[in-house]
Amino acid sequence: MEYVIEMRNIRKEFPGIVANDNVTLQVQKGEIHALLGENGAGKSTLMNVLFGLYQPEQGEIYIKGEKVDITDPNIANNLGIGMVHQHFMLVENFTVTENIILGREITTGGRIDLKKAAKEIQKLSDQYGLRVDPYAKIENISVGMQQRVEILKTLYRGAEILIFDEPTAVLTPQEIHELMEILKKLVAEGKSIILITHKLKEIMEACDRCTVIRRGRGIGTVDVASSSPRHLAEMMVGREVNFKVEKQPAQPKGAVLEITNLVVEDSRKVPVVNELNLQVKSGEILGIAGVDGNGQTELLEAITGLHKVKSGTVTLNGENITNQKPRKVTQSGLGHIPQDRHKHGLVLDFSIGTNMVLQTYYQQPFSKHKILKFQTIHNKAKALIDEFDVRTPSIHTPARALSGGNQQKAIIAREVDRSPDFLIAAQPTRGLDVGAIEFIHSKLIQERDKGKAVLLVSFELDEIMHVSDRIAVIYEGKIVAIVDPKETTEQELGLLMAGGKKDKAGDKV
Amino acid sequence: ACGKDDKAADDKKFKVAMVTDTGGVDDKSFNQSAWEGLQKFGADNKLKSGSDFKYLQSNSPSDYAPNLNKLVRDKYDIVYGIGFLMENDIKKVADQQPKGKLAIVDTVVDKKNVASIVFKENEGSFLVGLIAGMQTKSNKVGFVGGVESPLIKKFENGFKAGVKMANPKAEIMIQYAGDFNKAEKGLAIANTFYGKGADIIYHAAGGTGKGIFTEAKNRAKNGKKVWVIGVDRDQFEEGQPQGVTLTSMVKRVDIAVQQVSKDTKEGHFPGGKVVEFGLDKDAVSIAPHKENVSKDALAKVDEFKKKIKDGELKVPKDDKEYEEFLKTLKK
Amino acid sequence: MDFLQILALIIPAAIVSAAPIILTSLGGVLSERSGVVNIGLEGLMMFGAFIGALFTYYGQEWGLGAASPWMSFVAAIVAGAIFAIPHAIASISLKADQVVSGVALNFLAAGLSVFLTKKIFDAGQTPDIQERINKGDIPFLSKIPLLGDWLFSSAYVTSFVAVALAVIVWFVIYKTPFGLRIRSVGEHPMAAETMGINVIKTRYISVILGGAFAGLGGAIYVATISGNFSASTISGQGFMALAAMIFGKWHPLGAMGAALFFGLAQSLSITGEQIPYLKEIPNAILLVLPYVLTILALTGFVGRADAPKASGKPYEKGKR
Amino acid sequence: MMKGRFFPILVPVFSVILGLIIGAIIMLVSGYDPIAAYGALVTGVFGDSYNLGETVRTATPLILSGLAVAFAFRTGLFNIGVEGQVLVGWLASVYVGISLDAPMVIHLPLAILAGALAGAIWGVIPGLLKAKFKVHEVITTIMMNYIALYGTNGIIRAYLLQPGERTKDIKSSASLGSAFLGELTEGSRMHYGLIVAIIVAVIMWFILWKTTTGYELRAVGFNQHASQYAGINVSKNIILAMAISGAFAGVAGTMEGLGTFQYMSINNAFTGVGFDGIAVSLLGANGSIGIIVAAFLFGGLKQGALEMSSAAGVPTELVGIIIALIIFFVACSYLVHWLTNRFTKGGKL
Ligand SMILES: Nc1ncnc2c1ncn2[C@@H]1O[C@H](COP(=O)(O)OP(=O)(O)OP(=O)(O)O)[C@@H](O)[C@H]1O
Ligand SMILES: Nc1ncnc2c1ncn2[C@@H]1O[C@H](COP(=O)(O)OP(=O)(O)OP(=O)(O)O)[C@@H](O)[C@H]1O
Ligand SMILES: [Mg+2]
Ligand SMILES: [Mg+2]
Repeated sequence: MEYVIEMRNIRKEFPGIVANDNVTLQVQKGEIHALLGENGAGKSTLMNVLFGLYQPEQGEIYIKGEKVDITDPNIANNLGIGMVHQHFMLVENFTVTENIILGREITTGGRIDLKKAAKEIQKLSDQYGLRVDPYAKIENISVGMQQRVEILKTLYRGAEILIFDEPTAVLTPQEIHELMEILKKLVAEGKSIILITHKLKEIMEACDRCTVIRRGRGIGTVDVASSSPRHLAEMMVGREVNFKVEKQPAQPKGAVLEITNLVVEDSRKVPVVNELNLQVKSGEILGIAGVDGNGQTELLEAITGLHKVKSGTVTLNGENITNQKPRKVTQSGLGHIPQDRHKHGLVLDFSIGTNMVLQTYYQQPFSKHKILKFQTIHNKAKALIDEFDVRTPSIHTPARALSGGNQQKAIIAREVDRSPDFLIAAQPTRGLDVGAIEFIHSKLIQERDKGKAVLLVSFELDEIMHVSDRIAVIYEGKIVAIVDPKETTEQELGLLMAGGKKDKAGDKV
Repeated sequence: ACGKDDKAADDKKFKVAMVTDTGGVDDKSFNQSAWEGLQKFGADNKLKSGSDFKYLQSNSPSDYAPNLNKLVRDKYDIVYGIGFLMENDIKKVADQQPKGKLAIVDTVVDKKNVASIVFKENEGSFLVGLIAGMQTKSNKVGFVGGVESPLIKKFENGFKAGVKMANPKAEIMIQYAGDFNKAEKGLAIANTFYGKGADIIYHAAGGTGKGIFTEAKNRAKNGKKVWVIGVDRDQFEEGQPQGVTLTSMVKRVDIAVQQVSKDTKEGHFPGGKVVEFGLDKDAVSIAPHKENVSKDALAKVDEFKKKIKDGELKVPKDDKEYEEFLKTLKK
Repeated sequence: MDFLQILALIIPAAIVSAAPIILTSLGGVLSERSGVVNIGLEGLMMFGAFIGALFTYYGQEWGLGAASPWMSFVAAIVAGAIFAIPHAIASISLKADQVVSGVALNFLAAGLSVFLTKKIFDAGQTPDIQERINKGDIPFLSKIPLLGDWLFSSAYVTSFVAVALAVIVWFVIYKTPFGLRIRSVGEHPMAAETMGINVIKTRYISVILGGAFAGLGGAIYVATISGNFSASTISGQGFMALAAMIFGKWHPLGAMGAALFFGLAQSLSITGEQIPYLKEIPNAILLVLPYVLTILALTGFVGRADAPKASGKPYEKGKR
Repeated sequence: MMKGRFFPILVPVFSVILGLIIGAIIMLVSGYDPIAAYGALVTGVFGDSYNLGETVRTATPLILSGLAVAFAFRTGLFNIGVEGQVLVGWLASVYVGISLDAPMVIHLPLAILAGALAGAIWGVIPGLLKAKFKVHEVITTIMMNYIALYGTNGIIRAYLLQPGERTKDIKSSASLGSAFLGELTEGSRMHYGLIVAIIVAVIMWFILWKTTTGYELRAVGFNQHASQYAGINVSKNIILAMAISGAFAGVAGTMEGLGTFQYMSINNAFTGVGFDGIAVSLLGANGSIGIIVAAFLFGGLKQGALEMSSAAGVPTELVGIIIALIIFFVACSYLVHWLTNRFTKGGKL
């Protein structure tokens, strides 16, 4: 049988690690082929080899039976391979059109013909149902649209084989649903797809076959139809995985956080949080469900002091913290696992040990009379790294060199260890593998059981449903409903999140 | 060993050296002139360049002291510091090396082992001022200085006095660029002066003056008759090919250096004295290229040269003297 | 002097002194737009000035006459381009810190150009060049009332060359595929690479082109203003060009505007001494005026400017 | 692991050697005798105690200007304004040195502090504009340089002028100079400023690496968003960083005012101390010890160059070329990395 892609015995090394060790991947024409593995298993590496960004030390690649040598992405493009990268490859201050035509510009008389290009893009986007605004700048459009731009980029280049590296990690449920439809449409047109995802549900729903990698080695390929999530997870991790979040019923007490009539404006003076009221009680996990762009980010920033409040009040432990400086808010008993771990969570160029005291370096015992006590800091960092199983060669390793999962664990360690009365967890498991997710969920529940209040913001409905004790639905800057997860279905929740209007699938430009 | 050295000293050659400021020996200004004097002296006395007579260039003001020190310790019989900027360093070295003989140009250092060489730039500037006053058609002339200092003030006031002497009605524009090395400023100032109707500009502005020549040449090329008066050396070449150099005020540092070296060699080192060089010694004068200067103006120059030499006329060198000069003029 | 007269004095002078800065800042724009910071503009300009003086001199010797400065421009463009290569190699291929490499370039230019001058002419400066670019009235345009006097009378052709080049660079950067690629490489090289663009090559071309522009800027300074080359001919103009580039927000026309602004502020301060009333202001205050005005302009209405995102960062294939 | 430990030293040493070799080649090609030239260079530095003293004197302000650039770099700022900060520091220290009457224990520290304060103010202005108006510090510091140059000249001319286009000499109670050091070095202008410079180097190391302030400054330099998240006041730290950097530069100015010259003259051009500081700081890898070593290398080369041109007739510009080459090679440490990697990996990459 001829495969549209066949990667045989690929080996790729990085200094000190073998990322791919004798991996074989065979993709049939017209199928959606899943690639599954833990964080750091080598999935992205394998795909980057296929796309010509990395050169393998060993192994061969065949496209439609012909042996090829993909030394740079140009060759991959010419072979009809397109890739939607895990971290988007978009130039932020370019327009959608400019991003798509980059490298294959349409010109009239030496000058880029944006009109003509936009027309062509419109045609493609109509054909596949990939709605984009050709003249919008990337920095102004939603993540979902950015992803559609990425897909259009590959289609514009006439790709027959599309690689999606964790496309759903950053999408809302609605957007994921749309994406799956698009994938199906693409294979119906005869294209072949490789899909990397940590979400077994998606694999079960959309994929035909699945190849599993563990620690750089190929474990095997299975027919999805004849497999189960449990089986896939076991193949991936090498042990049994517990899917059900184990937790006792919550025993909520008094309100720790109280928000009344909160109004927050964005930079254009539009109120994005509008007369919002909310309470989080000690001993409960309150989940916030909502489509991206309904004021979640601004709400969290307003609570934490990173964004100015227009009106209304926020009280924490009875103390008014409205428009207080972040430091003051933190001292009042707030812990914050930020949504963007690279932007807010870590100073990537500091060592991981140093990052462990980012919130406490100025307090005793980590410093005294403004002098840092390194011995204490190191001991603390070591203890946390052990307790939270952060995989790092040493506490002196720059945070940058850790994998995303381990970076996330480090942040959680830091925030949880301070034992704040109120903990914000924003997208805490985005992009993490099932093992890591399991760990983080259990930590959140542990905090709850200690009597802390936890506010969980997530686009993963699964996560919201399983971890929260109560769910608040946010829509257009307001809490529109508070529901009990045990008495609600995902469908009902989805409806509430959409504000009752179905066409509102997160497409704010 | 000492005795031997002393004995050898008699038939040993007389050695001279100088320290330039940051301009270097080819600054087309006083460093170059001084070095030419030293070279002439060397040739006259059959000295070897680079050992018997030489110069050291300073890359920054902090190099003056080590350079002077080095030369004195290398037993040069007289060491010149070129420019008033070295005043303090000369003092210091003179104190440290009481046996060394030093000389400074353009300022006065009151030390027994330092000879001070000064010029009467005001007298030379007076002469070119006369020419400017006579030859201006618009009755407007300009003076551009580099960085303001008493030294440059001598140029300014001598020039102004000359102009007023020859042409009491003439208007004189004055501007200091604040820089000796910003040609674009010179160009902009010249543009302003010529634009306001001046037809002759005298400059004492070093590299900034380059811009003045550039502007003058441009105007000349477009058929406007404008002039520049050069400074320090004959700047006839700078005015070519359009020939915009009217004349130059030449300051003969070379003559001074030769003179002082010769005196020193003959045992008359003018230590502790101020040696003044003016019209009398032909150390300041107008340049040899005279083709652009009118006969009348030349006659006037000769007339006043004599008056100054005879002491009949005292040329002002600072603002106060100039004020007084103007009063005498009115009478 | 009335106001119009003052303008007629200030504006042409501003344009004259702006031309070298415009060109050099365009060089900066090209280089930094591709993601390579260039502190070495001063050095590139200096080397261009040296080559400009040298080749005009030889042009005269070889009997090229009035063509000599133009030939020197070509030579300076080539020399600037070549002189930018070490910076390109260091900061693109060898992943050097771009600021360090630029600083080294400045030292190298200062040392080498004067060293070579001494070697060739046995003097610290080149001879004065006879053949210059000369001011002249631009036919027809100089007849326009007011504007003709301000902009097109007794103006240097090279000033218009500079302005024209600014427009061309703008067109290239914003309207052509090549420009799109330069910008993409300066913003997100990894993205560009996945689109099949050769990041390394694009950056080399941009840096080398940038060197060519700065070299031309230096040569034009010699041909239109200083008339020869010495160690002090280029003293700070390259840094002003760097400032103009940032002031202009890395935009070719912005950089041009900033350079003209500097020129205007400079000539205002110079002419100011000859204007009644302003005359009374102490000289020192007029001298610092251009720089104070620049800071005020930046604070008042220019404000934030973001450098191309990837500028200053060496690109390593496959690095995250 | 040996490679790892010695690498930071390996690169500069390698670079200096390479720079000198290429310098020699240039000399050979252009007809100079490199052996004589380098001989003279060495004599110019170590030949006698006078030269040695002058080398130390040249290096002293460079240590401080290097530290000033480095401090800003460490906090994510590029301070090209050291030159101007040196000038205002110089003037302020001289002013205090002239106008005050006090015993040395008070007068000298006060004069140095005045210089530091003036430099700090000169640094704060760009810092403030950056923090409040997001104006790029590179432009403002360039502009501030010119304002300092013409401004200090204007102030001297208007208020402090003495014959010789300069201020009065400072009183001996404010002087860093010393008869003892002078005698020791045959009358060189070496002064006690070296001690000040070393103290400042220690201070910089201490602030950056041992204090919570340093932690904040570095965090802001690397990631403003994360710093804000952690409750660090970003604006305050940008301003503080520029203030400290400017203060270091101001102290570099006091080395000229209270040490080398003991007065300030009207400057026709920039001193170069600030621009050289950029190179020194980069050469010294922005670290205290590295900067001290680099300043001595720099000072030695500059001082030795005088002798090189005097004794061997080689233009001093050649030293500029060698310095440039050394900086280039240091910048290209990747090359050295690559070579050693290749070597240890047996040619496989
Ligand atoms: N640029 C790189 N430099 C060094 N090592 C790398 C690099 N990229 C990947 N690796 C190594 O290769 C291994 C595989 O990484 P890869 O990104 O392929 O994992 P992954 O399976 O995509 O993980 P995830 O699910 O988190 O995306 C990592 O554990 C890492 O050690
Ligand atoms: N620059 C680098 N140098 C060395 N190792 C690196 C580098 N970048 C990444 N790695 C390695 O790559 C591995 C995986 O990194 P990667 O960023 O793919 O993790 P991830 O879990 O996919 O995170 P994310 O969720 O951010 O995608 C890590 O184990 C890390 O050690
Ligand atoms: Mg991955
Ligand atoms: Mg990942």
